[in-house]
Amino acid sequence: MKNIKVRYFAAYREETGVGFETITTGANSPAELFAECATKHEGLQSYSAALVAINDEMSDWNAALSEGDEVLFFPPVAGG
Amino acid sequence: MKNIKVRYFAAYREETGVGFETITTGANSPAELFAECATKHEGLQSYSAALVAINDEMSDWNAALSEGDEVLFFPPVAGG
Amino acid sequence: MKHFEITSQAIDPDAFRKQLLDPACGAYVQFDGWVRNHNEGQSVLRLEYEVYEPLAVKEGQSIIDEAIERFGVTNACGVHRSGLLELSDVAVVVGVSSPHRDAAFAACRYIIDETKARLPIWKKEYYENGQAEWVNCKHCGHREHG
Amino acid sequence: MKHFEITSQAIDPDAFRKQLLDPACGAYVQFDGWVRNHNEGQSVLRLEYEVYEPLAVKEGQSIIDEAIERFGVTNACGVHRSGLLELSDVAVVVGVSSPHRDAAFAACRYIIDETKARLPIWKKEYYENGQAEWVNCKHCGHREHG
Repeated sequence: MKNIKVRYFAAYREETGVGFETITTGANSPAELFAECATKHEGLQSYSAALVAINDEMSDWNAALSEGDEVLFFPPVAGG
Repeated sequence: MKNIKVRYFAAYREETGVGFETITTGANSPAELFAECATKHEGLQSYSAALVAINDEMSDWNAALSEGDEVLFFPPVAGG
Repeated sequence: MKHFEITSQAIDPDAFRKQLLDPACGAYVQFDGWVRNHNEGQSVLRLEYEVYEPLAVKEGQSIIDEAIERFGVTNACGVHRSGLLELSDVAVVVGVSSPHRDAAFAACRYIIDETKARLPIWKKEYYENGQAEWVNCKHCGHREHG
Repeated sequence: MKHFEITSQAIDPDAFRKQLLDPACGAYVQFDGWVRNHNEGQSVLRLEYEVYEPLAVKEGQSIIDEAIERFGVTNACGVHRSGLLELSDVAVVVGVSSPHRDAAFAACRYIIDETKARLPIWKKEYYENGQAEWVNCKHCGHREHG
């Protein structure tokens, strides 16, 4: 189990009702972590078209997570 | 024979040494008139890529000329 | 010169433009994004940009660098607002100077397109009917809106 | 609003831009043509625009009308200098506002391209070596230059 800091932005922050939380998790990737967060926060939907960053670097949904990482969940940006 | 006012611009004005002249001519079109002016002013070259206007309207080189018309010879514009 | 900035203050497009003046450049292209009074049939009263600034600045700078390299332009800059904006406020400005206009147009277009697609910036619109919505959420499977 | 003007006075791009502000428009694209310090390998010190104003204004207005009709933009304007200009002076400005940026970019590009191709405006460059030349005459068969 790892301690991971999670930050939610914009629509995700409003849907979860929190901007920041620390989670103790067995998730190995942002994708697994997002799925776990979605079971906890029912407003959180699929992450398709969303972006993820780890420790202020844009990341892949299947990247590895390490103890103490900060994971940023970005809903799709406004575009046009 | 018709009396035609002729105006030269930019390079044409410098090449002919005049900005304006009145010509009594048998020319039936701006093309014929330009050829006549080129025999008079040796600096005046081919009108390919040049533009012509009659009485402040853009014109075709083969348009008809009438007594008293003012013909404007425009060298090629600066472009790019 | 900072090439890409996020600001919570009103953007001055004229001051922005002046920092790009260059006697080696014959062409300057600027794009302004203005707050528009309508979107998808709704009357918009104002809007709010939420920006995650550390990554927005980093990614904005990457986009500027890409444009300079790809199109060979001389100078390029961008600035994007955060916070609450009113109608006709300037939301974003991109400027590019270059010896010739082909490259300046292409680079300016590239920067604004990439900026809108890649920066962690979210827009919430406030409507005349009292509702508010995170724009584009409707296209990504979210049913709930603030 | 006059849509196309010729002026012998310095152009103020910011005042120009403000006349195009419109709360229905989310996009604004502006092109500035600046006096560049070089051309085809020569150092340029200053330049002079000769303009035949009656036709330049008429043709400029036609180009603006064409762009509005063809691209469906909301507002478009252009202004071009006449007379003597120094390095970095603004020679021409074109601005287009529109609900969306696709049309604004396309219309702005169209207007500046057509302006440079169709308006009776001639540019004389003054070089560091003391010579002066009507630009582009070399491409049209003239051997003599002022």
